[in-house]
Amino acid sequence: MREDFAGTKLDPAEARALRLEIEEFHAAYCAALDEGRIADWPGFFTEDAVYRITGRDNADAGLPVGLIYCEGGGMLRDRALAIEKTAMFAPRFLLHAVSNVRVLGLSEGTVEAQATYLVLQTLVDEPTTIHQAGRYFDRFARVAGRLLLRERQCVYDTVLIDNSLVLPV
Amino acid sequence: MREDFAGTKLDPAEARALRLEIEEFHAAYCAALDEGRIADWPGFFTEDAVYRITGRDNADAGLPVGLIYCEGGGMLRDRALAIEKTAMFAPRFLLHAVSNVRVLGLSEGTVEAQATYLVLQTLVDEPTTIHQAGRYFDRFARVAGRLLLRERQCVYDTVLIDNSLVLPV
Amino acid sequence: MREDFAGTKLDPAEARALRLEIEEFHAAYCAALDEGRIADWPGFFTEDAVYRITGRDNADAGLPVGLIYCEGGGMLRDRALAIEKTAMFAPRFLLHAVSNVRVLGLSEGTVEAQATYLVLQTLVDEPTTIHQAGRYFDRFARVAGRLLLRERQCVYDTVLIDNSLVLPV
Amino acid sequence: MDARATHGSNADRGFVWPEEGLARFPDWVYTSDEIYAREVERIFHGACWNYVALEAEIPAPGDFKRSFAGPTPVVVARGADGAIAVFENRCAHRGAEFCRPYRGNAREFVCPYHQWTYDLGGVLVGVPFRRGVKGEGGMPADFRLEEHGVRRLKVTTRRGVVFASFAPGTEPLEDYLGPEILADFDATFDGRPLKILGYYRNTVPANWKMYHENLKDPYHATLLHSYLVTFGLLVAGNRSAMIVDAKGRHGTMASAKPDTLDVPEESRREMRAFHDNLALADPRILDYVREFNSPWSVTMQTIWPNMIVQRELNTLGTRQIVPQGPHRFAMVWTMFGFEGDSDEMTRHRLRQGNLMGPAGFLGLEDNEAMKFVQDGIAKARPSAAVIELGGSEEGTSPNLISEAAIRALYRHWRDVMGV
Amino acid sequence: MDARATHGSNADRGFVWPEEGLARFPDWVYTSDEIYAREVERIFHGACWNYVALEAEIPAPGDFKRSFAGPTPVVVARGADGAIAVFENRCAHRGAEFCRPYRGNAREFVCPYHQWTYDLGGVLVGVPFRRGVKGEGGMPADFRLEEHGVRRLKVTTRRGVVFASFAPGTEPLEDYLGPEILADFDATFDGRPLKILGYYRNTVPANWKMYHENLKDPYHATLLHSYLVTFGLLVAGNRSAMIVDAKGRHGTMASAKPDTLDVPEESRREMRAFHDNLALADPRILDYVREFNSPWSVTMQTIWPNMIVQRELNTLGTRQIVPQGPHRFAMVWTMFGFEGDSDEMTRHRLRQGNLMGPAGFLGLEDNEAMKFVQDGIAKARPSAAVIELGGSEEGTSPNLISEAAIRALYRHWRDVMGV
Amino acid sequence: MDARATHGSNADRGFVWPEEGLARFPDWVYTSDEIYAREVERIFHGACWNYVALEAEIPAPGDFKRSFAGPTPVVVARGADGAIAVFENRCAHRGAEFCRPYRGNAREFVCPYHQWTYDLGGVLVGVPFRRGVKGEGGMPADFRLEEHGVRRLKVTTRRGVVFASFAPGTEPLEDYLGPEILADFDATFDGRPLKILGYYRNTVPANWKMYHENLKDPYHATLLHSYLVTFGLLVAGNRSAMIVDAKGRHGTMASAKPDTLDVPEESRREMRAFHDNLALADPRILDYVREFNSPWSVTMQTIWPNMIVQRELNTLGTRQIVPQGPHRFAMVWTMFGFEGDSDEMTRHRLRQGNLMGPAGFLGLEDNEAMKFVQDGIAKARPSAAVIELGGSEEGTSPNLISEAAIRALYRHWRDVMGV
Ligand code: FES
Ligand code: FES
Ligand code: FES
Ligand SMILES: [Fe+3]
Ligand SMILES: [Fe+3]
Ligand SMILES: [Fe+3]
Repeated sequence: MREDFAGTKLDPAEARALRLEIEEFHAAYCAALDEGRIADWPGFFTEDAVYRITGRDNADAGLPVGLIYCEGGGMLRDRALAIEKTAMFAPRFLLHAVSNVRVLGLSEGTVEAQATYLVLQTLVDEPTTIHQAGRYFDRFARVAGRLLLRERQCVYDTVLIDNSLVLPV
Repeated sequence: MREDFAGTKLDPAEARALRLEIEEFHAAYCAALDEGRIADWPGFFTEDAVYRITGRDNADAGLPVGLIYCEGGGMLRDRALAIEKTAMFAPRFLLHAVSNVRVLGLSEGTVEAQATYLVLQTLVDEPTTIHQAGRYFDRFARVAGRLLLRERQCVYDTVLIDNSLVLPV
Repeated sequence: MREDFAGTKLDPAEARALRLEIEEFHAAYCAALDEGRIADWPGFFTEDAVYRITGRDNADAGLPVGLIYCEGGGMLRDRALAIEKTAMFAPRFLLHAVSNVRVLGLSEGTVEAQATYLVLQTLVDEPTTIHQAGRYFDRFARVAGRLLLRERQCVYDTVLIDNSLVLPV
Repeated sequence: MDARATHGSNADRGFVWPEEGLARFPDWVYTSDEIYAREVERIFHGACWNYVALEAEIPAPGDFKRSFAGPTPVVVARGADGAIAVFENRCAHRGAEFCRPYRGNAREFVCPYHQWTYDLGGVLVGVPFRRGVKGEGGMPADFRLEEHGVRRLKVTTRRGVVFASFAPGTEPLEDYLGPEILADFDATFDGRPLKILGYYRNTVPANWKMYHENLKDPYHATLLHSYLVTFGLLVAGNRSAMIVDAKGRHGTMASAKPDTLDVPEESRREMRAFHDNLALADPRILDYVREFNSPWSVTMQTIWPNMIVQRELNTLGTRQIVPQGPHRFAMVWTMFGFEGDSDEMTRHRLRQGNLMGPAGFLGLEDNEAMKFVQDGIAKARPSAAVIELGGSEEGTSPNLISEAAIRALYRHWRDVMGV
Repeated sequence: MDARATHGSNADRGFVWPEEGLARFPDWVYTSDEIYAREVERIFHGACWNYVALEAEIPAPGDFKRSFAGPTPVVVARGADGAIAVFENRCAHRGAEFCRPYRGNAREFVCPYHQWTYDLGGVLVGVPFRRGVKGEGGMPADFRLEEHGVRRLKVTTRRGVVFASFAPGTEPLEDYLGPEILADFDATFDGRPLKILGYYRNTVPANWKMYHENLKDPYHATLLHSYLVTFGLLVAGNRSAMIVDAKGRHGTMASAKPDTLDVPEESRREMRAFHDNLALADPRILDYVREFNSPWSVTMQTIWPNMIVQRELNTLGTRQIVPQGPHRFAMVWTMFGFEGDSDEMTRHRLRQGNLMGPAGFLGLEDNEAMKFVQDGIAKARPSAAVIELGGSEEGTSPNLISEAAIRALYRHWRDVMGV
Repeated sequence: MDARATHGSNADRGFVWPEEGLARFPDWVYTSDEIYAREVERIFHGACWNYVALEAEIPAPGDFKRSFAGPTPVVVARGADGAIAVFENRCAHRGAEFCRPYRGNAREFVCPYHQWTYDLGGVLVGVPFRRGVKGEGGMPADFRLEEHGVRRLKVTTRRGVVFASFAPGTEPLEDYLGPEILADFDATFDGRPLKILGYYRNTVPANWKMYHENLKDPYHATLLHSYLVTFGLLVAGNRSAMIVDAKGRHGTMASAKPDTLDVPEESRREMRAFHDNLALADPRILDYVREFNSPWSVTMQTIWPNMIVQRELNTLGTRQIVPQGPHRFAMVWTMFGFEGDSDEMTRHRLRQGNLMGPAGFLGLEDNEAMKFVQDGIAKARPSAAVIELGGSEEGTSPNLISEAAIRALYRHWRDVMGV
């Protein structure tokens, strides 16, 4: 179980540097969502990226459906467009908090990493709720010196969603 | 949007070192509050510090009111004094959890940083609740080698407060 | 109160390196629990380890009882065995999120550290709840180059437990 | 809920219908605990077919899933002989909800509390120490296992869809649905074996009937769903229909994707939702692969009291309504394709899935809108909804600008509920 | 809430007042769902003026805010002509709460569900496809937009404060408040244009009437609020008054800041709250800048049924009570200064703001104390509060050690409630 | 809760017992708000002894703890004279729950709202400004402090265990418990001074009576608790007994740890729970240090209505049931050893503590099982539990495979409840 400790086959120093860089990535990514800069969101992905949000029940059963399912930058941008221009939903405040970042390894030039996330939602005149708790299963590529998501699988424990999920995770 | 990734105009290595130092600051700051060492709290600020807690609705509208509003060390110490000596409130356990620390830049010798915080409150014979979720907007100064808050704006999403907020955030 | 800032008597660089290593330990430890690898859990402890979960009410009053109380690797393994083989409980998803890691010092070759944890529980067809919020009070030993827990005291604020706690924290 | 919930006369209870008749729906239809208790008794536990599963979810002997018939937890299991049984998820001994996981495979069901054991049909086959120990204790000599199984529901299936009823006398499903509804039901479930793609689950903080109203309300689709309109999937004036069965319980909202985006000026004027000059970077999501023998590219069927059949272009699914009191219901979405779909066809269905579900471009808007309605009626002074679109016509409507299907549903509902 | 909530005789319901009369308040006053339903019907929806806004919040045509009249969501909007309208936040069609943000500016209100459109006065001005499409569907020919606007409330304003009533016959505000209350109301709202400084919002897990009692209870101020006493802002024996209107509904708790901290030995003995030798590091928070034409440095006004006017030295605000059942209410605080305040004066008001609000030195104590009371009465054996301070006197009281104002309020309340 | 909760006849309320008598328990026993309200009135607030504390928790004068008598918050305090008083945690003035911390030491209790002051016996000893200020205000001349203390409960103690009753006429504890129960009670509380080891607190989402049933149900222990069986602590056929008092209220589930693990083949067959080839790495948890004058190594006593005495080998504790409506109760566990225990003996008790509590190998299973039962009965069609193990015998049972003790309890309960 040694690898469970370092959580990686990488040289520990390299793994740590990557972990710290990924933490900075998460902080910037969440800030874009929490500040409502949804148009910036597709920019955190490579053009060939796959993005999916699905329940842990589906993930455990190997079922492919996605609450949100995007193949490539076009679909990511279309999701952002719909949220900004066409979608009707009540005003709300959102916060995304990320912890427990783990770098699991390097394969074909992409970094595999995981993290735990919380989505905290506050509707007008309602309390703050844990709208979704889950884990990121990420694959990062380095493009022009910085990390971008080539794949993000958001697997949520909160199988029973409270009404709707209006922003990506 | 590049700056959204590094989240700073600083040299990345310097930014990372500051981020790690600020994380240690947050951990110590929260420990003081969570352990009830309220008298230590003003010591995390410079003597000319401004401290404010306000709702995201006020912050977004540019309204100046503060749930707590302190100008300078005297008001910070008076707040601590009142909590210790005069305030009547039910016993409770509090935990402050900080994540998503971002260093945004350096200006006039102060470090600008943000973070996401959760305040978890537990009253006697009641469940633990998310009492407040929000973000810190901080400006740090370096005094005698260590960071102190010159300004802390706590902007909370939890606009509808559950009864009362007895400790600073 | 200076030590409150560095949170340690260690050389700051050494303290930071330890803090980062401990964060990686927590991430691996939580992943084992969240992925249901309960059999791996005892491997995070030394053979002479003490493990206890207790309420902050007991801890504050110096009362020794433990919700879970293990002396040594045998009891840790027996707990894991019972969970896997004999215990009856409803299926659930669990997430453990750790933040606010503090390294407090080095004494007799063990590292003293603290952290804040959240246990998020999701039962079938029920919402995600904060099942437990608390703090770790840890003592780590270095064995064969990696950190293991010689002592973990989990002190929870969530004194009023929702029905049952089925996994260790 | 208290026993008294269903006592007392309507007048005593304040359940007086407005004199305007079906042009008005009073708030208590959506907010009363007593009305809800009566709905459970007379509708979900009455002579109705509750949708409980797709056969493809439990293909093999011993496969089972947790499900609900109305608010009531049930187990749907396939026996060794391949037959499907539906029974209450409630132990006959002391009442434990013994089946806890979403789904699985078992040889039998063992209640964890005292290990009473049921076969895959819910028949009690074992009571530990039934004869006691050393001849002492145990069940009475006249205790018959066969008299103490969990309560079984009447089961029927059609084209791989499983329904259950608490009432032995419930009419055959084909009669229950009627020919108008069967036609489009069979068009979607066209005989190809289903392939489960996955699930969504969500709650909606609104009365369960609003979900039926939403899908018997073609008017909203052209107005709430800017996405549909902006990208040309649906505009008032499309070839479309709102089809209702003879009793007014069920419905099919049907439309045909126009070959070209051409919104008549008349409609543009009416629709604030319409945005010019917006285009999708990846329009594959709007592709319609003609795979059904139907004039419609979209059919949304509401099957009373707890099922929706979604055929939205090529993204397919069933939805199960699980009422949780007057103010909330849960929704279980089962998304599927067909065995033999190519990888690309499966991926097409998944991409198109972004339209529906609690994060879907359309789905999230309906959920938000229903919350708005419940918020509005729960705290206001007593009032009533105004249901006058299409005048007083009831039932099938030739056009989208009518509430005839909703009125038809409530004529039936009032009849069953006695209000 | 169920229709039956207000049925049945008081005796049947167990609503029997103790024989001691107003010296006792029974628990059910604070805990009964039925009493609450009756309060909403007879008080908040009755012939009362509900505080809904300050004009300074919506200075320009098209400005609006979400608000509440009792528990009922309303919209307060300023029309093109500058007139203010208040109407239910409930669409006339199917009831959606259509206005969702805290505040904003709009030309009209469009309900998201089917885009029925209302002008800034709540008048229905548009129903999409009202005439149908291609002559089919749509509303009946005799459907009149003007008959289907959202329900408007009667509106009145004074000195920039906006009130609304569901009852057309509600007496003029000046008569409603009465001269005693008007005097201090006008002293605070002295004609200078208001400048909004911001908002606090919180819930209190207690019956909404306790907030009125708290501010009709000068006794508690000298005992609960150690901060006031310790730092000399208020001591029993201060120049002060508890003023009540003729009907007993409204009140003004007034006091004058003493020029010197001088607590008479008699009072010290009584007040455990008193701490010697405590001093503030930054006493600016206690400064009183004389800006009002009033003998009082502090006036806290309770304006029945849902408003508090706070003039605590120089920190000013209104508070709106939003009842949410017998056991909980929300409180919306609107803090303000005046146009033309210097930056330093504004900062002084902000610094002094630490006294009030849900984190204020005084405000948090009141909220905690009210929770304690609801906790105490909700789970105990049936009992009654003892309200005997000041004997049986009712109404305005010359001194702080009296519950006369509380008794006066409940004489009125019992009369309206018929208990 | 509304006053009406206890009105109306049983038939009107739907409280009709099945004709099978005590062989069936209908759902409303566990789910009705009205039945719950009646239980509070007739049982917890009636002629019963509620367990409230151990003397060892409050050894010194001035020591106090927050506790509950049924659902009602009380304070248990030791006076200067060493006497223990129990009184409602509700201020006589306006009802504040004035005592907030789990426990502490005080000279007197001061209500924070207006500082009415009570001595350690709950007697009102101070009302600030009772005579007013400068002769104005204050309480009426005829106000007697002694008439306005908080309500005191009748108190009795035995072997360091403190009980309280709201009914002055409650029979002496020894008569209340009866000789069968007293015997094992005294075996556990054998005169050695107790040493508090700590507390667990948890809620259980089930009706409070299910906890009594669970511990009057030896049948479940051999089936639910695989740990017990697998590691040989209990097997059907062990020397054991289910002892019930004459009235059927209280019970003792007793067993003797077998000297060797030897599960008769007959039992193995019945028990799915049984796992061969499992062994503990650290079997110290199963050690039994003989320290009690009793033939039993385990006695679990249910003392009506709110106490459990746990003597599980050497891990000892009391449990207090705090009902919170029909669907939930809280459980407060007080774990103890004895003064003079060696460090190793204390550590042995702590290690063995892993068996019980909300994370205990046995304790968590009981809590999970009770949730399953409430889940099962709350949403199903009306039904009834089948209570036929041991036929129709009631009361003490010679063997583990009987529900005689549960039937005896419900004969008593029906009598008190009048259903
Ligand atoms: S409750 Fe199911 S076996 Fe007893
Ligand atoms: S509900 Fe408002 S337009 Fe239909
Ligand atoms: S409520 Fe306790 S002193 Fe007034
Ligand atoms: Fe829709
Ligand atoms: Fe006050
Ligand atoms: Fe048990």
